Amino acid sequence: MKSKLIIKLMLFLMALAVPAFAEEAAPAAGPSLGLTISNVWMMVATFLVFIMHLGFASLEAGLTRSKNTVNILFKNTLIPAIGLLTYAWLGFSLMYPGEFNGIFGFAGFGLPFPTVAGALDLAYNEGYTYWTDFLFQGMFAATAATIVSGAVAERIKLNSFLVFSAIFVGLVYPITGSWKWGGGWLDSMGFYDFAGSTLVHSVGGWGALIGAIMLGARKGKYVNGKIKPIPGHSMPLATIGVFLLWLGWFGFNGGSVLSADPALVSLTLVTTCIAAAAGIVGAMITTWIISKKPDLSMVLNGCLAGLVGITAGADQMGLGSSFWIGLIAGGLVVVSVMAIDRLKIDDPVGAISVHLVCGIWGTLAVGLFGAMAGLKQFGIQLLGAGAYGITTAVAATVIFSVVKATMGLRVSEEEEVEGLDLGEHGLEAYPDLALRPAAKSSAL
Amino acid sequence: MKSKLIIKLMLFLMALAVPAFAEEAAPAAGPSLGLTISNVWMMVATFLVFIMHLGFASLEAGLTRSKNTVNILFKNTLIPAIGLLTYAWLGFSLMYPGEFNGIFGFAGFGLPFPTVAGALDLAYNEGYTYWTDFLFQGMFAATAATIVSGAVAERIKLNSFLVFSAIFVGLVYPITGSWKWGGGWLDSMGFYDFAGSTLVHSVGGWGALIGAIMLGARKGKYVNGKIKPIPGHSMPLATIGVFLLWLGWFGFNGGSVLSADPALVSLTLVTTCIAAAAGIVGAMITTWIISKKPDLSMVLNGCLAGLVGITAGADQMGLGSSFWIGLIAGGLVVVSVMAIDRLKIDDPVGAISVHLVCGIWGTLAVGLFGAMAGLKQFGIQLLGAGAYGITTAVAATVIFSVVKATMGLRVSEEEEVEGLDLGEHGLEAYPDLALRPAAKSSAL
Amino acid sequence: MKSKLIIKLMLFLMALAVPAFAEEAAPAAGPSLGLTISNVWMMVATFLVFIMHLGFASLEAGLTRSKNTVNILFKNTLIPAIGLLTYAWLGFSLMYPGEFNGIFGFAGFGLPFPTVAGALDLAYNEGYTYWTDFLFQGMFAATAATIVSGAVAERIKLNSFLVFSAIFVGLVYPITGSWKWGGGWLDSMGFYDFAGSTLVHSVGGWGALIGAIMLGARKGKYVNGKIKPIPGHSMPLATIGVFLLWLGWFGFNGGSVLSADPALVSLTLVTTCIAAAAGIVGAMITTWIISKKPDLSMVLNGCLAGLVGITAGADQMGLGSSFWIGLIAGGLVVVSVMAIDRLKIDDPVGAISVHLVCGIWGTLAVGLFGAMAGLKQFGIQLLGAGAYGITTAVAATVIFSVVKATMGLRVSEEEEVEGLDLGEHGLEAYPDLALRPAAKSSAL
Amino acid sequence: MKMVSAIIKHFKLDEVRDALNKIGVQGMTAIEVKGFGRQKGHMEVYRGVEYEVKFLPKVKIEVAVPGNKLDDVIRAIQEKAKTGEIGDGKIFVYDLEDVVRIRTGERGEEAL
Amino acid sequence: MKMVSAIIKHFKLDEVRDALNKIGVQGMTAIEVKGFGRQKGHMEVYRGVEYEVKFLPKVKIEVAVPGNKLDDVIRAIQEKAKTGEIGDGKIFVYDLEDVVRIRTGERGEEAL
Amino acid sequence: MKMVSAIIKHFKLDEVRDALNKIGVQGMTAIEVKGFGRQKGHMEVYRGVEYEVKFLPKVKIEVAVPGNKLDDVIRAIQEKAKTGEIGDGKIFVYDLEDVVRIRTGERGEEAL
Ligand SMILES: Nc1ncnc2c1ncn2[C@@H]1O[C@H](COP(=O)(O)OP(=O)(O)O)[C@@H](O)[C@H]1O
Ligand SMILES: Nc1ncnc2c1ncn2[C@@H]1O[C@H](COP(=O)(O)OP(=O)(O)O)[C@@H](O)[C@H]1O
Ligand SMILES: Nc1ncnc2c1ncn2[C@@H]1O[C@H](COP(=O)(O)OP(=O)(O)O)[C@@H](O)[C@H]1O
Repeated sequence: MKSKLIIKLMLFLMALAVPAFAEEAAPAAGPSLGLTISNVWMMVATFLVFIMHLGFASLEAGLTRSKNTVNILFKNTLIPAIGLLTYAWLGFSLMYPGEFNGIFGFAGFGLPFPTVAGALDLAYNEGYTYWTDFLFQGMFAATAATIVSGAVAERIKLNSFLVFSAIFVGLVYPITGSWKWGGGWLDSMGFYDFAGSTLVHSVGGWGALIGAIMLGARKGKYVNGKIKPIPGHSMPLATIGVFLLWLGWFGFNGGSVLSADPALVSLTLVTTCIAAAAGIVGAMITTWIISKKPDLSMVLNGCLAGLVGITAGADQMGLGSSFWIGLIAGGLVVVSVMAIDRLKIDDPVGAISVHLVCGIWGTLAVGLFGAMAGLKQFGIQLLGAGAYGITTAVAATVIFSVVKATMGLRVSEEEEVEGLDLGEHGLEAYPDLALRPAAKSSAL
Repeated sequence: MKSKLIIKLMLFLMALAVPAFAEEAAPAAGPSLGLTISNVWMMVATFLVFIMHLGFASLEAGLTRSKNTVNILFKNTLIPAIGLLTYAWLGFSLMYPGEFNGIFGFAGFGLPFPTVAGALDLAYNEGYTYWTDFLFQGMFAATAATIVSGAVAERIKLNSFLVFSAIFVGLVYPITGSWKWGGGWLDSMGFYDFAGSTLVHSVGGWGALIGAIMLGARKGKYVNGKIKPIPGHSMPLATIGVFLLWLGWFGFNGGSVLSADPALVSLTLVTTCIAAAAGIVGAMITTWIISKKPDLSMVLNGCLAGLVGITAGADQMGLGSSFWIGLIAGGLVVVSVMAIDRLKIDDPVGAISVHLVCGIWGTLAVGLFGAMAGLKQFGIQLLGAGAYGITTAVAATVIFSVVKATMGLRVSEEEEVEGLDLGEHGLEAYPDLALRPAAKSSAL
Repeated sequence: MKSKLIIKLMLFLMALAVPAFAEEAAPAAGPSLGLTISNVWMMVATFLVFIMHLGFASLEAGLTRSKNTVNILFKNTLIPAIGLLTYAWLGFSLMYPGEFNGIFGFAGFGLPFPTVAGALDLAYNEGYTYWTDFLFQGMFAATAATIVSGAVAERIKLNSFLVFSAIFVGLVYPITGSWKWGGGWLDSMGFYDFAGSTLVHSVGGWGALIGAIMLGARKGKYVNGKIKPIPGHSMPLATIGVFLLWLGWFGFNGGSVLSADPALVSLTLVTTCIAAAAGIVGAMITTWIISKKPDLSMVLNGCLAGLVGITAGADQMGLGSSFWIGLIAGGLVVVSVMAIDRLKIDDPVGAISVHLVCGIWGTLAVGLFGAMAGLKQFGIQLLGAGAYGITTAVAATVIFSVVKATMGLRVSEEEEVEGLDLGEHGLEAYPDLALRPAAKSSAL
Repeated sequence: MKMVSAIIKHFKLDEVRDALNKIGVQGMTAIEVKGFGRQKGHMEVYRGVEYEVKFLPKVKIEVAVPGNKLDDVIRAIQEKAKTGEIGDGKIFVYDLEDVVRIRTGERGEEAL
Repeated sequence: MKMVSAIIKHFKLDEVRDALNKIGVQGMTAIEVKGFGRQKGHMEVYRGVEYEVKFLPKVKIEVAVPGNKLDDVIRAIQEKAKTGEIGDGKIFVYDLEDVVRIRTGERGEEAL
Repeated sequence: MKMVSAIIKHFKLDEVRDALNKIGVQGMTAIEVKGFGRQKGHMEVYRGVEYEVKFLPKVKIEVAVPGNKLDDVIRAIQEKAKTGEIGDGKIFVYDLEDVVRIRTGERGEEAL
């Protein structure tokens, strides 16, 4: 329940409770106004996190080739669907099991929501209703799978990916998530991750890394030891994606306050935006220096890098700290993208650099900047990042291996050359528009 | 005024009224906090419904050929404009006439808004102001016309369509709407349609069906008794459209609660999302079985099918019911698209299947699932669906016939081959991008 | 502080203050409910203004050629980043300096936010927190630079534009802004500009005009005294842009109420939408009459024209006035685009017509329509529009001249022919899609 | 062997291909082109300025045929591609010195 | 009859077409192509990796002319398409055995 | 001089170009085409209806060569473009009467 926040919230909720008590004297007591406001805010945050799925779909489609676009859109439409359904059936009860041993707990299948006299218990949580809670958390859950999608794009089999995603969102994300947000062992140790630099982004990022390694590079990416760039097919689509993701982050971070507390939410929004802006500038400077030409795709990654970086401590930072966290994340992502490429790990959209590398950076930054900075906290952050890393990497390896052994992971070479759109879907993304030979060979 | 809800709202509003009364003791009484919160929520819902117009525009443009894209964007830009203006001048007063005979009432031209001492009467409705009410309802109204647009795309004359839309939104939608939401005869009978499976979607869908039949198929769609598919020109655009529509549905259904009641609104959002997710899965399974290849365009339709299906009873369902309603809608839409195609009714975007077929399904589902399920209710739902069907179909036939007789309905064959963009607008959608012969013939 | 509004707000905030006072009796006083609600609303408004940046990016990219798309997306990604950072460091303190001489004041570098006992002072402003205030205003600020971007597109050097933008957003916009919204001399005189027809749109528009003149026309635009149209490369992108801008305007105007006052905000939303709808219709009629074919790009401009037109008086107008202001703006923008073209001022997206011409129109309309109409007010509006015009034009001329003298303004002829995407970024917007010769010559 | 190259209207491509198939032609190559000729281009308007787009989209097909089939092929194309209106296009005939089938290395008429 | 096929730079197409019009050529066909030759391609950078795009966009025009106009046509194209810089392109001349106007069935020079 | 025109698969273009470079060919022109032949097209499904897309994307290269290089060029293309599967494409050889380099006005083999 993002429990560190609870102390801060207490004060706010107590104040809100005053009119709530007053109302109880009224003939037919309804929800308190404080709950009503916070619930509106949390619903808005939910919508914003929802639209991140369109952001991811657009970004991933934009940064890959048009012959695989239908496949990418298909995956990204299925992910929130599968994510929500498995989270409703399984995930939510795994992630927030209530009292548990700190490592694994389960509150039961379906949504065992608290009721009072046949209706939803509105005293369940002063900040929002159970339904709002579920939906907000459910939208979060699906993002972890989406992150993987980008790194394995253009070569993974559709059904294998869907199976992986269902298990990853249904089991891995919520169980590991319970360690911190569910009040588990890492939470008890003092590990801090405000909105998920580690719990969402690194977790997704580890899945991405393992997936990219196990699949191998796209045909034609590394030829005779040389890196051949495979440019994405639509920069406008990629840009739309990043703006929608930034928009969504208002809800991702702002909603993680879990109430409409004016000071806390608005501070979080400001740190989030400053980090995003600084990430853009950091990436621009870095790419301009390294490549001499400012690379749009890198700047877009830089924006996300700043956002991922600030996510762990968005409520703990001042403006200056947010700026530096974002700026460094922006530089880091550029260097990381190039390094990972040189390691011959093929990540078409830079998901590993954005979500894993900057997710770790953001988690550690909580120990370096802002209200919680300190050597001890830094150690705990390191431990937390490590614990998530090992667990998720192992889990992802196991799932991908089983899927590989049973259904296979990678499409046939012929299908890859021809494009997954025809191979998997029998449909083209742009049937009217002539494609350049470039879409098929790197020569033109 | 979606009057069935009023009982539930009472409790909520009474509670909110407590501070409102308290304030009246204050020197200069302003709006109550309860009104302020609900009004914020309703405004957010309005924005979400507004963005559905972009969703429809994108989806329709994406699922049709690039030579008609400008025309489609033009229509979809005009529809909200015309819709809002006619609704302000005429529609709102027809739909919510106050006390009336249950069949036809009219509160006067323009917006005769309630005032107290020269200012807007804030006691008008505890849930939102008159302005918010108008704008929310106005955004709804325009969607009915947009639905028609998709089915008649790629062959209808621009000005004929605009005239049809103005009459449809200005007269047909609000008059039939008054029967239920205005407190008319169907409302009195107990017909239930929470957010418009029938009042909005079926009404639009009937218009779509009549339009598609009266216009006839696009040239080249049915050749020698064989169906020739005419793929849409941009799957990313179609996908953006569907995600925006899902986003908009948070406001479409969530706003139909007509207050910020936390439990009711958040439940509605959850049922809405579960149905959308189930619709996606339902369509995926169905299309994968039937076509062996999972068809993205069908899955996109499946998402909308789930959303349309849940709309009539979004506040009456539990999670399980929402799941089944959505899943069935997702399967239904696939079968329906194929059946309608075999009937040689040419509906480029699947509007009839999504909005009419699933609108009826959703309306009937209120009698089959959830809190109101029962044979009697089922009968009433059937009656309501039938009453709307007959009325709208007749009205649409009359309007289309008059327009056909006076201005003509269909563009010339030459213009259709060449594309409406050049014919009607003298402008291309993508002047820079080379078009495949495919855009012109189905051979390549 | 948009001070004219303050009187109206008083009443509202006093009412909200009642529970706030009550809470102060509670053990640990938190924020008042009134503040919490208004703050939620203002945050939503901030998100909406944020998404306008994506709107501008899409519109500008859509109305220009594909060979310059990466460059345009790059600029439009950098603008909000640079805008937010400079506004945080400099602009906010310049625009809202507190007590000052009415012409120039400065509250200090960084964000000198008001605190009480180490935490943000929540009594700072009853309508929202300092953070929310900053972020809302910061999102506004960046729009002014974006407006310039459209007019100078397809030929300005990237780094020169970024330097211009930083100075324009960091100094010119906030200093001139302080004259009215900061409570400066024009505010004292009774000049009225609700949400920025002048302060944002005209200011941006003057920058656009000066930039377009100083750069000269794009190669191939005016050949032997004849105008050669250079169509934009993607109408869907342009349409997405306009819908997102309309969406954003709900926050731009609705947020400018600076509280969640239900009547005032909802009235503002209605006038905004009516004007947008009327702008669309006005432009459609005008372009249909003049060109015989209804031009989508003009209708899109018409929508924005209506929005810009209503912005100065969105809270002062009734429905009728909003309609006429929008309709006239829609007609005006079409005529203005054609006139400016005939003056051989090359404005690829119509920024000057939309933002400058309709910004002035909207400012003057406050003296012609609505609650404040009157000869004296008209005179003051004229004076205000003039004062902003002269100051901004001079400032823009100076900045552009210095930039030109030091770094140069325009890319080389070769780079312009080849496209700025390759020249400045070494990246193509659509590497997969074949480009028509049309993208390179006007012959095909 | 001859190479027959024809500029035709897009919507005639299906019919032409089928007709050629019927007379035993088993392969052809199609290319998207823009044609300028007696047929007028269309007027477009953009932001109040009218202009003529002079090149019209056409499709060009290239069919390599043995000399003895030349007349049949020309006749088939001419019949099927004809609408009788300006802009129907043209058929050009070249001499083809040699043909190689890449897959097998076959040459000459064998390779067609 | 001869077929003149020229690879030129895009922005020269207007001028070349007008010049050919002036000397009585009433039709031509344009095709979007990519050329590789002495002219260097441009370097692009994507995500930190530089690469050369070797094929450059060019436009190819095909003009069928009666033999006696051949020299005029070649001269017109060469003059108008020339910038003097590497990459201006080439003119190729083929023999054209026959031409058919699809609309009328006319053959040979009649059909041009 | 001869004009060698070859229809090949896209992903072979790089290799073919490099091979031609090695035997001294300094220029060529590539064109995006659609081919129809013995190779089956692919089936697509759209909204429940299956259909065959019969024309497959191919790339056509045109290389003008001096007569004495003809055999080398044909051999190079045939070797490099071959996969052994149906649809590898064809090489067509035409006689080229004249070539002009636009930049310099050079003619004939000089101009290649
Ligand atoms: N001399 C020519 N050389 C090459 N192509 C030509 C020539 N004349 C016409 N064409 C092609 O044939 C097409 C049709 O020619 P056009 O003169 O418009 O009609 P028609 O063939 O019916 O007289 C043109 O669009 C162009 O592509
Ligand atoms: N041998 C050739 N065969 C076919 N096309 C060629 C040949 N050589 C050059 N070209 C075409 O001519 C264009 C210009 O050639 P290039 O060598 O770059 O410049 P220039 O003609 O000025 O010497 C090339 O881009 C290519 O399309
Ligand atoms: N008679 C022909 N004329 C022109 N092009 C042809 C002809 N036959 C084949 N082609 C081209 O060659 C390509 C390959 O031919 P195909 O018959 O599929 O395989 P293969 O050459 O291996 O026998 C076709 O896609 C088409 O572009």
